Amino acid sequence: MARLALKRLLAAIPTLFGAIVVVFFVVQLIPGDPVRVMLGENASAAEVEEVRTALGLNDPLPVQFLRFAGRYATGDLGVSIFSRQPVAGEIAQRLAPTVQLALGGVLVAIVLGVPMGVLAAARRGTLVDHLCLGASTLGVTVPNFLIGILLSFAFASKLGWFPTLGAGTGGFWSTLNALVLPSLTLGLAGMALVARMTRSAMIEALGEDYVRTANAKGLSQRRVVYWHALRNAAIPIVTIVGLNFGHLLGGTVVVELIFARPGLGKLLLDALLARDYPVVQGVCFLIAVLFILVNLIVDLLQPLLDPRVQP
Amino acid sequence: MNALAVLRRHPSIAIGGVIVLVVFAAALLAPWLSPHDPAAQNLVARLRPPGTAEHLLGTDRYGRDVLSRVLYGARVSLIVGPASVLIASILGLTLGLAAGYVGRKTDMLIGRVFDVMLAFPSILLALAIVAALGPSLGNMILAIGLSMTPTFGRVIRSAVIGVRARDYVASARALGAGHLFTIAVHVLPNILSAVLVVSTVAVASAILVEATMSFLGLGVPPPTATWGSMVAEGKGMFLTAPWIVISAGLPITVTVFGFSLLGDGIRDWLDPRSG
Amino acid sequence: MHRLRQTAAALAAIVTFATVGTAAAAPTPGELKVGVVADISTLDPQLMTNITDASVSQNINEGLVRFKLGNFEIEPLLAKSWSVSQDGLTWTFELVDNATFHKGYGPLTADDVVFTFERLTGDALKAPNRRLIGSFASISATSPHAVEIKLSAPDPSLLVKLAQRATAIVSKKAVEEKGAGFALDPIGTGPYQFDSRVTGQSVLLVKNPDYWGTPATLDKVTYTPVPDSTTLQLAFEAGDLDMIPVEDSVKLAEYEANPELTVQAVPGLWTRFIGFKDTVAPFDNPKVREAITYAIDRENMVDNLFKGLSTLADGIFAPAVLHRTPVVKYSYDPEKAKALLVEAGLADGFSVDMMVPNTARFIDPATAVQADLAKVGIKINVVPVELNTFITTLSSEQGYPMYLLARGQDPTPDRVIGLWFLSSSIPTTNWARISDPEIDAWVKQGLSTMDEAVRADVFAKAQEKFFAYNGYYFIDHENSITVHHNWVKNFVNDARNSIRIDKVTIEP
Amino acid sequence: MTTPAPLLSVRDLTVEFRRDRSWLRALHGVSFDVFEGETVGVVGESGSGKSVTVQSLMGLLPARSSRLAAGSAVFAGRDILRLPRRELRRIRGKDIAMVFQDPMSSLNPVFTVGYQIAEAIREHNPGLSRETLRERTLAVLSRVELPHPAQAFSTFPFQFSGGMRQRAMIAMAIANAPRLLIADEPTTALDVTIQAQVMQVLQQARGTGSAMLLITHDMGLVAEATDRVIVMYAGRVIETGTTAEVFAAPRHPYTRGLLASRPKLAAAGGRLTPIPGSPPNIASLPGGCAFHPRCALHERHRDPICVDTVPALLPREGAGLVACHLTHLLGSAQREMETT
Repeated sequence: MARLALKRLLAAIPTLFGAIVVVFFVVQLIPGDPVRVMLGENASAAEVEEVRTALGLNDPLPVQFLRFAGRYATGDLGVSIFSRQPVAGEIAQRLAPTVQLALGGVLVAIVLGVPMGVLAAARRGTLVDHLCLGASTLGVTVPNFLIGILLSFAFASKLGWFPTLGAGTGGFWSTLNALVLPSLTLGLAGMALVARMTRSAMIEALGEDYVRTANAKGLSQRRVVYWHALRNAAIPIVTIVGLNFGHLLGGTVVVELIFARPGLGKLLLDALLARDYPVVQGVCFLIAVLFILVNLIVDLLQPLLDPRVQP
Repeated sequence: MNALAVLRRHPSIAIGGVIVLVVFAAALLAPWLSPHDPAAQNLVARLRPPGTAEHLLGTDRYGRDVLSRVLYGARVSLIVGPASVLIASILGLTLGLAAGYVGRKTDMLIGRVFDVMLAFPSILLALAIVAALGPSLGNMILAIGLSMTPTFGRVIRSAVIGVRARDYVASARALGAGHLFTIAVHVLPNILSAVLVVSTVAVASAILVEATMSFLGLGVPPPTATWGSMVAEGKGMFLTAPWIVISAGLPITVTVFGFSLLGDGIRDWLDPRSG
Repeated sequence: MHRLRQTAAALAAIVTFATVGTAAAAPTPGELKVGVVADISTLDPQLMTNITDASVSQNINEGLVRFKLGNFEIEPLLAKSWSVSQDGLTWTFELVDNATFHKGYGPLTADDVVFTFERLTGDALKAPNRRLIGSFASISATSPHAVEIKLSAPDPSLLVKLAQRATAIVSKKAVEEKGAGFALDPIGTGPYQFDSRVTGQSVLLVKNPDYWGTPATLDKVTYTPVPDSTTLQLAFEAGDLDMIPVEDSVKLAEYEANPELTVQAVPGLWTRFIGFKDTVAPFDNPKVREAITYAIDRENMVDNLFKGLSTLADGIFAPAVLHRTPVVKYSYDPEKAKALLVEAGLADGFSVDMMVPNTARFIDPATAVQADLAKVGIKINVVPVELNTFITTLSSEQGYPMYLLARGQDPTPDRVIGLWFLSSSIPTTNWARISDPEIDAWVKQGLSTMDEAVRADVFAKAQEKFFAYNGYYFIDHENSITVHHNWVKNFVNDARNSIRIDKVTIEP
Repeated sequence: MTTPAPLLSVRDLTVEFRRDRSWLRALHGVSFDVFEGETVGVVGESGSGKSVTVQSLMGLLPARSSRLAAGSAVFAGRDILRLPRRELRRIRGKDIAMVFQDPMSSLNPVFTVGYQIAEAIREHNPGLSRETLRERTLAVLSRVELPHPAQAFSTFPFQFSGGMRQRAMIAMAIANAPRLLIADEPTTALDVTIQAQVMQVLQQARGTGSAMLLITHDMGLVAEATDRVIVMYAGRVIETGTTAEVFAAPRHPYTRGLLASRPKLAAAGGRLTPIPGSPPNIASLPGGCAFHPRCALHERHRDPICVDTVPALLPREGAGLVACHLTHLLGSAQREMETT
């Protein structure tokens, strides 16, 4: 197992390096100057140039890149041009809410998606099947910011069951409480994907001979479907959820905006709009690491789920 | 099996098809169907609620007729969706085919490229393109197309690997068929169903991405009416003028629902086993 | 069916335990909850550039002087009195002798003042607003509670500069001890002291128990950033926030009609305008610029689209700016506009791109202008550009032939008039490329004399002539608007939307 | 001595499958008995309804696309076709157990062999401790002569060969000492050398007293392993009898054709004599006796009765039954076949 993890990590280094290099240059390509934004429309050219030189932004690009690569090699993500705080600190404070949200979203997607998929597969072709498919498709068709507004409007503002904003005041319960609506918003789209994936995987599994054997052994319907069949269907489901984790991260930007949650998505968006290069590079670096970690986890899960796959 | 029988056996093709056709019709006939010029402003008649004969779906913050804008909005969504999917499928097809068919080094290389693109949040990629080239319909399509390419590429790559392992491909090669011939005759038709399914779902998500981009303020420039920008504009005043968001959000949902049903139906029809 | 019952039970569980979490959002006496549009990025006064940081920091770090509550007259603060030499080059400030820094960082002394100003201009900090006190020659502590500033040239707006955020006094001991950490654990002499911050969630200030001045009227102040306007409104209406800014005319009308809420709108230090690059066709022809001024129905736009959000611009500078004259007059006459276009040889109009930052604040007026100009044959396509790209390109040599923007101003015109009117500021901040020796002379004179009467006269002439060029079409001054629940007492809004909470109390 | 009551007696079993809107009949009133300790072979080409018969007995047919049109199956005094699901489950895997055709896919790939067998035991013997379960599983594994049972307990199906997996399936089936063991083409998917071993294990492992129903299209297997045989064609039983009788003197042209199509050692090099045509599609069954289009007798005699009336199952010489209008015209088995 460890050997596989090591092998995968080594293979991931080029991807990581590729991602950082791409990010460094793409951000520079976008016109706009962070110092000009910082000083606003009333700053004279001289003022802007002075601060740019002080921050080293006027050095030739290759020099800036070498300094950037050198710093990353030692694990130093640099300092934000705006807040002058170390980027690693800014990210660390926002990492927890985003990861909580992402996990919440995945949880919702699985808790709602899997049963729906199983139900649709078990009653394939009936009204229940079409209903489940229809409902799950709804998850992917309604824009998530619309779902977010409606949920926040109904459950938070009007009914007051949940806080209208923020990521909770620190305690476990209040954090969880503040996670419900955002996770639902993020999870609904994921639910559609998981439901459809579960349905087709389950249909395939239920058609297999070992299901007939399980029935012939006299096992209960629930045990046959939820244990023998689902256990096999879990293999493709886990892979799909893993693959789409990156896509899910994209969704957090919008959800964090609607529920005023601090998060990587919002930090990245603001940093990009303000051209705060170090922060953009830092966040992208972290997202790439998260992406690689998730892929690694999916790969490590494979042998556990499917004995035929030897590490 | 004649067309009617196909529709009867696969109702989702029928329903999905009808929805998509209706939306296409609305887009096509927009000039004749819409009561007002979608860009005509009337600041005095600003934010009128729906239900009046003059403005069936009410007016927006500039006093423009919401119904007309929804009809014209269909045009953009029906251009953005398929066009960006076209880009994604062409790029995805070439890269996916190369990776899946050639295998070994190319597969590794292209696999890495996909990884980097997937590791790169698609929002950032789209943002970079729009910020660099300016927000126009074309750039929006390019941005969405590029951000969906890795997904297409991956699906096609796995489909190609699946097909390539089949005996009929090996036998074709054994009979001396060239690579291009084998790909064209044997590989392509068999991965078509996978491409088709991904495309219909991708059209659905492309329309949503356009809406999200507009929501984040990077959408198609005014006064062009797009469903996404209408929802984005209306969202800020959701509490006082919910009809704007709903009249634009509903068509997005219906269209995307139509495309998904169509995709499901076609996949069931083409590849019953996976249904 | 069995499965459905299971999922229903799970959902019910989530909902029930959720209700435990939320207390009814009633106000808590002594605690003010302020909604703001963006999270703070730093609380180090010398590094600050945005409004949110400033509104929090003003309660923590104090300057030598400050503006009176609700207007821009100067009143003493850490400097109890001051005097300036005949030639206007030497200022001496007498400091209060009982001010102490928070959290036991000792008394305020002249050394702290000197340290603060040297820190602002020093190279180590690379402070963005370092040129604010560009006119300083030297600063020294003449006694433990007295400071002398020598200028290289007379600076009529020095006191206004000393009331800004960048010149707020910090504790030398605290800065040297905390280094970069100071920015998120500021130490000042203000009525409130920094308590804690949860990134993107809240900044909490608590009452400074041993404040040297009149004690703070609240125990706790929480600033909560809510970037999404709908969420901000939802939170406010649910009572989770006591006070929020208002940017939407429909919401404004709703809040004004609500007896339980109080709206305070004050013309802000902003002017929104359409700008032309006068050195490029067709805008190099004054008749074309003049034609445009007749073709735009400003009243309709401000009365309807921005009802209550802004006041018609009657001057280049906002009403609250010193020596500002009401020079802006337009009349809406589309026929005259068409006639002028004919005279300019553009009988059948023309089409042009208008660049606009991609936020509603600028897209709204642009869309309205687009419709008005279309009626006289001028076809505008509005090109929203991401803000950063917009400002960088606008202030470059290339610039934009036509664009829409707003200019922020200070209580005194000095800084902005120099950037806007002087030919030496082309192209970075003199976007219309107006180069007029007479205007240059008037402005330079106004900036260098201490005689306010002379300054008023020359600035008036400069504004008069500058307006006549029609390099800009001035639309409105956006109001600084805040709405709060009635349980928030004696809050006073001001033109800079600085959210002063000097006398605020909560009485549910 | 009075003949003992049959362990299983199936009467007029009629099953229909749904295709789109219409229902197609797959079994047309199948009746037969199985006695304690007896091995009964059920023979017929694929599509003759052999598997459908046994699967409907076990209630394994897809619920929504198949239905029991008529008939009963009394097993140990109860009609198992009309038992509620919960009751039927108590019998499945305990009193009646099945071994399926393809061992490669009949075991769940993600669970170990030992686990799947133990599961079968635990299902019908709740409350057994883990050790007892393990012991009984190991015992049953050794009865099917699987090498190193302890090791086999924790190996996964894909690590076994086809033969070993079929042995595991047999072990699972006999784990609860069923009174009736149904083997649905147990050797078809295996190569010849393994087939003999598996059959030998099947015979020996099932122990005395329990009955076996062996479904196959391998006449050789029927000859060696069964006491009685039932021949099915197009969803009907067309001939039954003791294996010896039927093999010696088949009274139905189809049975005769089946026996004739077997390769015989003696006549090495001779051409095989296949039955012309192919089994009918249940959607378009020929009228009367479903075999008539391929029947040599009908070919010669052209008697209309074969075309318009379904032959009833009547006693034949010896102890069996036969359903053929012209059985009396059938000469002695050997001579008749050589000439046609």
